[in-house]
Amino acid sequence: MGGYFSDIFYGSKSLLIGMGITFREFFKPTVTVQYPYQTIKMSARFRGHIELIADEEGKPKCVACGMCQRACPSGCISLDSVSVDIEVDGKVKKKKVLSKYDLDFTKCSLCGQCVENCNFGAIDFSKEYNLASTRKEDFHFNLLKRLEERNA
Amino acid sequence: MILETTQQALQALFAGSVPADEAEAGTPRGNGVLTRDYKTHGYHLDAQVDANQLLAAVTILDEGGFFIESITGVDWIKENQLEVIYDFSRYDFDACRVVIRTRVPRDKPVVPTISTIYAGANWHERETHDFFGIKFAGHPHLVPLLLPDDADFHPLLKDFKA
Amino acid sequence: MSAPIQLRPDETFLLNVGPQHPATHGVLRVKMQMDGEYIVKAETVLGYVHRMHEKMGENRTYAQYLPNLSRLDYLGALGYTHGHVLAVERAAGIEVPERAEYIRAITVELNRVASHLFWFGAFVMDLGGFSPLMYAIQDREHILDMLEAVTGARLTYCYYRFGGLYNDVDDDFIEAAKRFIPRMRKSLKKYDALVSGNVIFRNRLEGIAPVSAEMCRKYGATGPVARGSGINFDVRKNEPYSVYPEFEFDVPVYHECDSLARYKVRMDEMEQSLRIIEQGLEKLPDGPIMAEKKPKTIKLPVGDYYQAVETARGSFGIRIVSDGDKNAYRLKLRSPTYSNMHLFDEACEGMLIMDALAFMGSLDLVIPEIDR
Amino acid sequence: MSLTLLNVIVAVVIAIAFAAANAAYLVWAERRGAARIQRRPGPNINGPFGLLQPPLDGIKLMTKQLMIPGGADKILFMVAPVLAMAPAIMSFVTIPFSEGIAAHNMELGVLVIFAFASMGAMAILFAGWGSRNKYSVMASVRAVSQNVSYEIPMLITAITVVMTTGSMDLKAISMAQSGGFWHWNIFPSLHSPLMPISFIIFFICSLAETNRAPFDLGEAESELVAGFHTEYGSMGFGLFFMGEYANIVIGASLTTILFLGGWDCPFGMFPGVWWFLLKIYLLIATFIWIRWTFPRTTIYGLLNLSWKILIPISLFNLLLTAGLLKVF
Repeated sequence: MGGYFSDIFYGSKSLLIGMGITFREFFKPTVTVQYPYQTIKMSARFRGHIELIADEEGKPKCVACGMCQRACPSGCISLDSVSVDIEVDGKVKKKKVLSKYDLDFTKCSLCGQCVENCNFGAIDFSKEYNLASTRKEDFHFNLLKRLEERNA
Repeated sequence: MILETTQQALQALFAGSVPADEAEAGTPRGNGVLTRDYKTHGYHLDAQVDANQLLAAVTILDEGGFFIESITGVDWIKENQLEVIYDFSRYDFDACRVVIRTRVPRDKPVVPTISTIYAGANWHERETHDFFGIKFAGHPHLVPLLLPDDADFHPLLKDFKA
Repeated sequence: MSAPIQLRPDETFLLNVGPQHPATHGVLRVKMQMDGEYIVKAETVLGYVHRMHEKMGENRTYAQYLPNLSRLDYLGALGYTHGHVLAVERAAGIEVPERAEYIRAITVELNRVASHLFWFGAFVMDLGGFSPLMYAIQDREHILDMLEAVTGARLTYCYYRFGGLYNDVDDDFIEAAKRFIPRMRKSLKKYDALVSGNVIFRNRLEGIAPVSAEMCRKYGATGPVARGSGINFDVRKNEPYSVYPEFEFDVPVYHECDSLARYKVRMDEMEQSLRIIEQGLEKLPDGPIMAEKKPKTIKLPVGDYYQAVETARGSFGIRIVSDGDKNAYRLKLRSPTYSNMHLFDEACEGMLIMDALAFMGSLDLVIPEIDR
Repeated sequence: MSLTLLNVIVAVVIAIAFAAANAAYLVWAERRGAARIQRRPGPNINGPFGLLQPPLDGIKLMTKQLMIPGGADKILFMVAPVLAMAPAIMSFVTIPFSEGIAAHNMELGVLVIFAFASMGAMAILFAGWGSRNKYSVMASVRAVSQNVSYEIPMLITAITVVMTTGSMDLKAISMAQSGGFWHWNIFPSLHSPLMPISFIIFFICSLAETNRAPFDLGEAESELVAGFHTEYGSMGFGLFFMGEYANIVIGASLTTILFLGGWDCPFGMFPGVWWFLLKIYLLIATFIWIRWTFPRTTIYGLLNLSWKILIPISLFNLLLTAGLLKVF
């Protein structure tokens, strides 16, 4: 019989403790970010989709060696290059120039193998995260075009 | 301690013969018990048994208080064999991981079920059946588990083409 | 797929829990034969999110397989990638710098706390209490922020590399982690008062769904499920790997075997993980974070290799069978919840459906990890 | 005669409006309150403080198609939501909000409200059975057994109050407590020293009667999907929702009248409808607060609570009160 009443007593006490906690939480400030109206800054190492890095002249640093393409687990990078004649110190030299750099972001798992395997520091993660679309094509990025747009 | 007793018990199945390590011999190893270097391989005992010795070997481990980690298969297509690998381990601090393997011909892949000894083998065997088509004789419910119900293919076979 | 509903003479009926059901936390389906609210027989149907990660392991190089591991268990991804890198390093004989191992241990433990926090919230939500989930998510958010600043991702990390790490941690991370520990301890006290002590909560779990130690052994249950059944088994202690022998921590074990014991194990584990993080931050040595001697393309010697690690859900094992190529010949993932979930069919017989679903919650299921 | 009829019609219209407005804005209050407890803002986009959310939700519900599951019992399926809402509105008619504000005062007001309240169980049973869904049936059976077992202690405590007052007229019960909070029934008196416990029992029972957490076994969204209204969409669901909140208001009103002095001011002056509303909304706030704090009980925990704790204690209280009334 004593157990009966002590059960009721301790049970009710535990319920009141719980209510006390939620009561205190009620008066604490909110912790949420009102997303479309407020945004937070992405951390420096945030991995968005990859982006080509430009050299001082605004040309891509990329030499089209294809290391990133080979390293990618999902095969989402495809690049192409053309040979162009350029004049260096009065001599005409053939040089590989990047002509196409497409990223299929639908397949990308953001593992970072491409960035890690690039010996020229030519690609890096962007900080973009506002990517939403109902069409697949919106995630096929032409990175060369994006670089030009950024330069402009 | 448990390592030695288990090794002796398993060794008794082979009348004391010790097989050559396949990595050294360059050929598929024969049945028998090998001790492995834990540091590089991650397990202590490696016993290859014949399919009909399997239940005896697993019973030894059951009586030794081992728990079942997993069951899986490997398709050795060059040797035209399928291997079934059983992993066992222990809950106590006497760390001893035992691997039991058995090889069956590819065209007749049948091994006895151990779900009668370890109830937990049920799903593992179903999964291995899904992926390799290995039949576990006596299994109570050998229908696809992870693959669709109507799956008639075995994706982890080396000659599987999607 | 399932047989049409037929009312048996004994008047049981078939109840389809899942694939879309609020309590299964993912696409898991359990066919339950019910007698009123009592379960007569249950059969779990898996495979709704099966992606054949093991076949991918045969087609990708070891490095390319790294992102796959974090897709197994999206709540405690780092533990799984840790298993993979350890297995390859063990086989290839790569020596990992001490600093890298310390950072791995710290991040894995942070991830474990995050995973347990989310489980805690979701479990209480299974029992009908919604607010603890929100409190748990707030604390988890701090961990995710920290891990994001280091790894660049919030859930599906790809941070560890063979021989070390993708990048080093900075002082901000160490500061944030140091600030986090006392805050988390305070929160744990709050959870204790709000949930663990609550009479309704205890009545729902105490003595419910007993899983005996023998049953755990037969099914190969590991992790908190085994430890809630009185089995003192933690891969970090039983088969020490990484730098865990250097840390002082306890393995919480409860002998009640019920849902409450499994709950308590996880709550205590969070405290132990905080202890490990604390010690790790204190002892964190300077030095490189990448092995100096490391082949460009990793090819493992012929043989098969096994590595077990203790993830948030139990003992995760990875078996690599190598034929000397740069891809694995066979790669097997031993997922802990697969074995833990297997218990459910047998254990839930004769249980009320609401107890069974609470039991399911106490198993801490992550379906992609079961289905792989 | 015609004036009385008109009176009743006006009263019913006002009751419906009051119930609907209450349901709508209690949802808003509940969502805001829950959000604050969980440290989020809650609905705050539509209108100031999100105050336009309830009418917009209403429009959304009304414009949706009412789906009837194949093989469902159409009549039961359609009747159930109406049956959930109608008794709640009917009960409003008898509740005196103040000395002069009551649609139709009845001498047996307590009895009428309990009679209507037990119809709620029928609505849930109809909904569960009619939707041809196993989850719904299980939930409705649970909810009915819950309602039945909680009606008993609730009635017994109500009878205790009725005995001390000597009337079943809600207005008379309320009037008997006027003149300062020390006259309220919640405080122990010579005739019934266990009144505070009665109040708690009554409060718990009204939580259970309205199927609110932690007694929301009829809904049990993490086990039985959404319980008896799993298959309802559109305004069918809307009516259940309104019925639930109307029942909460009635539960709070009844608690206020029986135990908290009705429209009486705690200091014995200026009694009025505002005091009544303040009291019921405070009680409803407690309902909300409890809901967002506790997990759900089990069905056996719930029945144990009723049969092993609430009923014995309330019976003991009834006997004690009866004895003391006889002695003094």
